[in-house]
Amino acid sequence: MNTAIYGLLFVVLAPLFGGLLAGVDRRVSARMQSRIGPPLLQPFYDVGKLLQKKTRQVNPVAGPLLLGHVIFMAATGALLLGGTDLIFVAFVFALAALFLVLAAGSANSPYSFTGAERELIVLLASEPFFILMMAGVCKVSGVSTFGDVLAYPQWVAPQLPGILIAFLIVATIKLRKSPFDISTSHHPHQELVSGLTTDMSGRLLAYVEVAHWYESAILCAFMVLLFNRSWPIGLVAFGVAYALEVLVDNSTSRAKWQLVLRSTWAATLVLCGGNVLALFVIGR
Amino acid sequence: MANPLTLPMVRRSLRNLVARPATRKYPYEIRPSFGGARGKIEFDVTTCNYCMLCMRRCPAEAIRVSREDRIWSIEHLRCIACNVCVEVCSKKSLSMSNQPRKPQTPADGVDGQRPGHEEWHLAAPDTTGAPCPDAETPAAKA
Amino acid sequence: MSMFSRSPWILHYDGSSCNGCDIEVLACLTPLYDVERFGVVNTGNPKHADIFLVTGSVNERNIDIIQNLYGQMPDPKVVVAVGACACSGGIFARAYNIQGGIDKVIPVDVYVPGCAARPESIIDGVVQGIAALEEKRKKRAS
Amino acid sequence: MDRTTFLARIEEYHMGGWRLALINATSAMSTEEQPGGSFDVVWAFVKDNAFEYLREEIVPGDEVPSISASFPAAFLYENEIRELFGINVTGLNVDLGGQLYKTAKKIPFSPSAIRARLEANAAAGIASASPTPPAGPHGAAHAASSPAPTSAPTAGKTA
Amino acid sequence: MKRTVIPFGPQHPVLPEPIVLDLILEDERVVDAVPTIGYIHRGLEMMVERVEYTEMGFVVERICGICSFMHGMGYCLSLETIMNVEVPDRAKWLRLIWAEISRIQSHLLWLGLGADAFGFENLFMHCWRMREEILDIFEKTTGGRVIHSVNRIGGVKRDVSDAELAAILVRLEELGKAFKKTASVFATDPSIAHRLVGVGVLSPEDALSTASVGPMARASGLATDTRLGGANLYDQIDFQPVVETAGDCLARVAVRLREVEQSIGIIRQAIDKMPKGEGLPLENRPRGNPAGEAFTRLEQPRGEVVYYVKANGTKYLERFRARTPTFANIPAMIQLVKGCELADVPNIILTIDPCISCTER
Repeated sequence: MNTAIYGLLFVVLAPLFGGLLAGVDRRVSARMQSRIGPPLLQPFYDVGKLLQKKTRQVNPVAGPLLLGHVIFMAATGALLLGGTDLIFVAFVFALAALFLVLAAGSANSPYSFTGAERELIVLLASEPFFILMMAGVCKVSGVSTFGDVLAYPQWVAPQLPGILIAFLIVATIKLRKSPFDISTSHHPHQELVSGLTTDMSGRLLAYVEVAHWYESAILCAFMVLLFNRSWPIGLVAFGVAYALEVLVDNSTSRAKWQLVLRSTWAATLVLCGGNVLALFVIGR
Repeated sequence: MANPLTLPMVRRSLRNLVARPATRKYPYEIRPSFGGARGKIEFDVTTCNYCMLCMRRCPAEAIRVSREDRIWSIEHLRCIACNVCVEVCSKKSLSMSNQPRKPQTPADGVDGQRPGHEEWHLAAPDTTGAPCPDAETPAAKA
Repeated sequence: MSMFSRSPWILHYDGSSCNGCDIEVLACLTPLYDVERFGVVNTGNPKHADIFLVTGSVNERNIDIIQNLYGQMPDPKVVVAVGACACSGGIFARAYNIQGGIDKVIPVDVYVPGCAARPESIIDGVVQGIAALEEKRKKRAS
Repeated sequence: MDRTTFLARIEEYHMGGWRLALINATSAMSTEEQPGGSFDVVWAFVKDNAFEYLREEIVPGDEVPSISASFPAAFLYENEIRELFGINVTGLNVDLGGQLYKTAKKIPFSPSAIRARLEANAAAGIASASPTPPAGPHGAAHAASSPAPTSAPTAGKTA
Repeated sequence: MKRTVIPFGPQHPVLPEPIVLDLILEDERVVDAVPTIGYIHRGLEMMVERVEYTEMGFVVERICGICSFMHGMGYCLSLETIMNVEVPDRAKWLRLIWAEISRIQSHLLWLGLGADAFGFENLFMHCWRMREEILDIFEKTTGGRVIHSVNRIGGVKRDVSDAELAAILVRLEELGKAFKKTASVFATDPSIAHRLVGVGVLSPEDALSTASVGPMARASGLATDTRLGGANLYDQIDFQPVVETAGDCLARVAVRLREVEQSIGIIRQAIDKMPKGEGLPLENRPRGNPAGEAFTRLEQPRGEVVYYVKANGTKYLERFRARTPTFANIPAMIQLVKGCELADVPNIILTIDPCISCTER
């Protein structure tokens, strides 16, 4: 039962990884803006404080839904490393994100509601990508679990160039980076105040933060999946991708939702669809 | 016109990443203030002749002078540091310090006064006065 | 030192200020002062905030808004009044539509004097606000 | 005021390509002819570097026609003088219904409100302008520096 | 079609100041906007009842902390006109220099806020860092960072030595070089173009009918600039108003970008032309009380401002009125917001460079 232990390890270690990553991100962003920036462990301080703060429940469902959001995010990673079918993992990942949309949509603030609508739009834009990515990985390797893909003796990445490029674009959405941070943003100076999280306070906001740490860790695991033969190379690839995201975040303005939808769909359809289609045509 | 592939800010972001941050590490690093900077009003009770001109000219009505009670008081939280009282004072009892006043908490209010209230009085009309014992002394606050 | 003193998120509201203090509050976020060093984030959302920075005085129309924003902030929370107007009404205390300082409608924990308050003073005020926040947390915990 | 000639003169400015610069009211305190006080209203226009204004004396209760047919942007000024001075402006294109400033005291700039404030100040011993305006110098200065209320549009000063 | 009402303000992170626009949305498109102001209304015009005319300048200065210098100057100019005071030459030149420096300050501030509104945090930081240089100059020469309190009726209170002026010019020219690079970001960045080009287009006809002033009108092709009237020594300065023709949000940004460089040029000419020397007269203080009235027009960073002062021979003025540029630009803003998308609302509101405390006084 080796794989179950990996799953458990993910549940415990992923928040540490994600939180630290967020800390590095904030510091590097600050340096790019010629500031010093917060301490490295700032995200942990923030979440620690939020957990101690009084929570204002706007309605009875938001709390359970956000708890569901965290649990399903953790479950996505656990199932991935625990050896579940990759396509199934992609669906659970989508489900986890849906919990957040439902929680934000259940609040009666117009900002939160519009944020939820926008999140739904970007979810529709990004989810097909993950399913196509999993389909591509399965097609190339012929196996369908995380462990088996890692054990597959050949690199899968060279056969999936379109998916690698699209990954960068979709990760911008998932990591909530400018230009695609339309539903919420870490720099809350936008027309929707804090978008999705406008109505969440205290513990609930901490859930969203922790779920986001899981999300970063899951994306990292996906990168490792694509660079299947050596996990250090996968980690480095994720690091490079993340650094690019931070750089772009600091060098662009926020796009409008139409452009987000258009560019992610274009990336998914043309790059991923084309890539997977090519695999089937060549593989035949 | 804008070329979608050029992101002119990328270069600046990268350059900032390696350059020294512009941040001045206040409160660990304090820049000496410029000579003429207007901070807070300082009062010298020994030279004041209670002419009340500062009170009359203060646009914020922060200064109160009472000839009968021999009280000169200022609400620092109301003062707008416009420098008018310093300009009109014929006895040069008032001066403008370059340093702003430190933030106050409600507990800083002395004798039931609002925080930031400072007053001086002379015990008798002809004594060359020291600050009243219960009033906060400017030295202790600065 | 608890998490509270390391992660004070601020909410800024402009009561009826002249903008002077507002832009100085914003200047605190910019490279030269960079309050994010202390974990400060300008949230713009009362539900996320710990410290309520109010600039400008209270007029008839914004009483409800200030009370509302204060009410929406989850406990523990502190209020920092920035600038002469927020502390006491300042020069506008006698304008017909002005009621006075912020303490007329919500309890104020720290008063930052100045017209306009300098970024250094605002940082000092926030640091004092953090101390007040810590006290309130302890009171809540016990 | 004569409504038709006033609006015709405003329309002349519109046709001449002038830009609305300002509509301003001043409360004049009560005099013997106008015990309730009066308003001195100025409509000012700018074209290139020229600055001209029309001036009317309005008695409380007088109807002042809106100029929004010629100058749509006038609505903000007109709502303002209605709300702060209580001048009865009719025919606005955008009626904000007294919700623009929503001051604590209604119509704070009207002669009676100013008088009430000044009298309260005097009673409280606070130095402020006198509740009764000085008749002599005030009238003289007014006539010397500004055209008579019904005169033709005059070029004002640009400073 | 689902209709939602989004209350934009009074507390909103995009706007540091409270103005309320009740936006009526159909999905993400704005169909109507209802403005409500009054959250910052102090009634400072009526403070003439209690503040003597000599001190009223300090109240007027605090109409707005961004164009504070120009407000104080406008008030003093009005009373100087009424009281027939001849201001010493050097004081006039110093006023002009300070006025242009505050134009640079205001534009840098606005460019940062504008960048923040479309989600470009890094650019916001850049602009505000440059602005700190200007604030240093202000603090050194006037004693205050944002509220200067140097204007007095009849002149100015402080002198700036010739050496200091030369040093300021050097600093400004260095700033101008750094600014050119930042300006090129605004002009060439495709993600900025995506947010600003073709957004909130104001035609020249609409600019006139909505009575827009300042950069708002100049971005729509109207060459209006109060400085062209030549008052306050501008007749001795060689400059052309900055005009753009596109009328969209990017054009309004471009006007302000070019005006920063123009102002540095004006300051250079002014330092060149002003009378040199130590101890020149700065203040010609009037005696007695004012009687009469004056309209004063000035070109503030946000556009034309009109002051009206009426004095009745006592030490209290009868009426003071400031028609500020934002007040004049609000009708155009409301017109532009109708029909745009929710994501464009912050850009449109900010490109008029709103100053709500000016508007409501």
